[in-house]
Amino acid sequence: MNGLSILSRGILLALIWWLLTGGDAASWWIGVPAVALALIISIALLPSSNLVWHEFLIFIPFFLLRSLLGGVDVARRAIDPRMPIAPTLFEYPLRLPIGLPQIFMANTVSLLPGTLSAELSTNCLTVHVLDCRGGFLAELEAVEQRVARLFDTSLKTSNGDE
Amino acid sequence: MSIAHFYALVGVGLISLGLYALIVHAHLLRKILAINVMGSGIFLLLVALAKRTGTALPDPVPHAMVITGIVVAVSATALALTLMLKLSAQTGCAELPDDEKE
Amino acid sequence: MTLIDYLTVVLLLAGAIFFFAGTVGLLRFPDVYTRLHALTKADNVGLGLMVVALAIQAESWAAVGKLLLIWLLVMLAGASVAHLVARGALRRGIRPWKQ
Amino acid sequence: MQTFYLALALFLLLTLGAGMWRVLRGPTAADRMLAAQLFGTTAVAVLLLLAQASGNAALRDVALVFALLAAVTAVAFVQRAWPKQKQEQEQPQETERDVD
Amino acid sequence: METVMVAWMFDSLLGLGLLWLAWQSLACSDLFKAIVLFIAFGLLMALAWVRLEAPDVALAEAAIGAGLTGALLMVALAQLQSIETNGDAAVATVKKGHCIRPLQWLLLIALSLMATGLGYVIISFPAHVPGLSTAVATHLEASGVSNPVTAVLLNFRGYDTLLELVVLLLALLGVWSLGGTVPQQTTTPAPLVLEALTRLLVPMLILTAAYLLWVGAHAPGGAFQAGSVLAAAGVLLLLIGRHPRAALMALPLRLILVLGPATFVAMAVVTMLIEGALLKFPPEHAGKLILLLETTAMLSIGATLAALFLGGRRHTDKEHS
Repeated sequence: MNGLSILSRGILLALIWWLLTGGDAASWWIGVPAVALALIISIALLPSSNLVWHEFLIFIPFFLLRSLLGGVDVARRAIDPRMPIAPTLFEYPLRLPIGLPQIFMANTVSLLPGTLSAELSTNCLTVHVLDCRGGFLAELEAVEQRVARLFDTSLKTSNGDE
Repeated sequence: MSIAHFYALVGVGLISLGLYALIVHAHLLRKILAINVMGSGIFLLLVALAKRTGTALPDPVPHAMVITGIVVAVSATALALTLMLKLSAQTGCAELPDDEKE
Repeated sequence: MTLIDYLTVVLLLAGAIFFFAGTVGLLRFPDVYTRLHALTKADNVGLGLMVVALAIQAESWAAVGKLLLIWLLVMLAGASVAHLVARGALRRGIRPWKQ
Repeated sequence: MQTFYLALALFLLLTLGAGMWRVLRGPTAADRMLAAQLFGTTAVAVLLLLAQASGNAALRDVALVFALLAAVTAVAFVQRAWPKQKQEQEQPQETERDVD
Repeated sequence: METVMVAWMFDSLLGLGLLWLAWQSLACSDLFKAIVLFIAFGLLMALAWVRLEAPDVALAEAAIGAGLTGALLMVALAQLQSIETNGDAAVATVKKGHCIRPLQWLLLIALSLMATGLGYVIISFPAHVPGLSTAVATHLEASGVSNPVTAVLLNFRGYDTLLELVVLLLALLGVWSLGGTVPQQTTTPAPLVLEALTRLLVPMLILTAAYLLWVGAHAPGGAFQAGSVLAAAGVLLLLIGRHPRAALMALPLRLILVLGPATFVAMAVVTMLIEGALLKFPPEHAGKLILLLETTAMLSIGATLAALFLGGRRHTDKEHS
């Protein structure tokens, strides 16, 4: 883990401390040791990942919009008297590198319209799809692209569609 | 009736429910739940009665007692669960032996 | 009531509708997987709208940040728990409902 | 405004009550657990509303603790308490009745 | 006026919901269902504390009720079921309630008499009593903190808290003396998503615990709440199969466990010698001394609760392997 990513993680934790305490300057007597301890534990627990921070600025609005649509979509189906759902299981071959990118993808997918990740095994994400008639595959591919950019990796080309 | 009285009555209800279940049920896990419900009822009674200060802040002394009470209750529950598991591992049954039948 | 207040009211009501829809889905949907869809997504959006509604009323930036942090944590926990429950259900051979 | 916040909190409490039906009904252990999850999220929303209604910022901390620990019970369930391949076969019957 | 009415509706629904959940939890046939209902009951209790203007209590209930209680009960039930399936169905015959019908009715009558009596006493209580709140308010200045609940816990009635810490320790000793040795772990690896969740949450839980410790001096929070949040971090780590090594379990854990009570006792002795009274702090140093006490108490409470969770698991793990 390099110095820069430790520093940025430390800043993030310090920012959270600031949020929690409402910016009280006197709180840093406890805040500094607490942030340091949390940082040490977090380094021990969580391996470094090359997150591209500025990509978040693009990812967040995309994610918020899609998850809002996800909520609208499922709410509509739940309230509609006919309950238009046609669920199916779908095995999506992941092209992201193993580790945090895949986990991030699995968690993101669960909040997007009509998809719920149900199993994450090596390079394969089993997705429960609420309505198999929709274009969920294009959605999954789009998310994968964006997650790849977020983690500064390229998708493996073994599937031939890159 | 004020809100304090209302919650205090709910507390009494919980105590009675818990006590009844504690006596009636044979299964030990259920007895442990029942004791916890009773405890919650007593805590509710204490905190509700502490609110009768009018407009001022509620009486902090019962609050402090209840906070420690909650933590002590959970550790007592852990001990009781261990005892239950120990008993059922030895007798194959998570119930107390019935005196009348034996 | 100022314009901000109206906005808060609208967003809060919208949030409440999503919570309602989530519960309807929990009650109506046919199997555990579809219910997970309803609960995770609808409640997440419902809470999100409420957080935004309350954030524009908040007294300081730190309070706004704390509200957003709460939402983020619920989102993380919700998505993870949904995955874990769906995974467990698959592994235990609970078959997804098909029409 | 205060009345409105409280009324919304009341409404959320009512949806919680409706969600209890799923806990009682099941049919699988996972369904019951889901309702507990619903309780967690909704309680966070209720706490935030109460915090706004009473002007007591400390209630946000309660909501924060709820949000942080919402997953612990579910994790305990998934990792430890979920019976492995026990007859959770009531599923098809229940679904047939629930459709249409 | 409307606000009061809506508040009353909220409170009635909450109160009745609490009673209903407790009743269902204690009466339903399925034990797992009973536990889920009990967890829901705990979550609603936290809302009741909020309505009763007891946010300190709500924090403690949220930390314990949402995290520890549920995990403890679920794990215990799973172990119980594995014992029962291993040890044949000889149990199934004695499942019925062991109380004879007429006695049950007698009990019901006695309990309703008790409840009516208690209810009558409560109704006849005066609506406004200052209690000890004025006494606390007048001495709050000298306590070293501005949150009255923390002042009561750590200063005015510090001896209570001291004994409470000892009780926690005794409970753990009880569990340990029943539990046997630390087992060899043979758990399957945790799902990746769960690993990631835990790794993200644990630093957050540590920060939050520290925050609750700090904020307890002037707003709701304090050592008990912070300790419970810390314990939740420990429980999460234990649930994904991250066990402390046996070497680490022995001495350092024991030191942390006694750190809180030991500091308290030391402080009690010192104040007795200097100030002439048990846990009577000089006002000018009270704030710092309370912070010291709270920090050690938090660590001990967190470690004790997490160890209680681990301790409950030991003996079945041993049986499994």
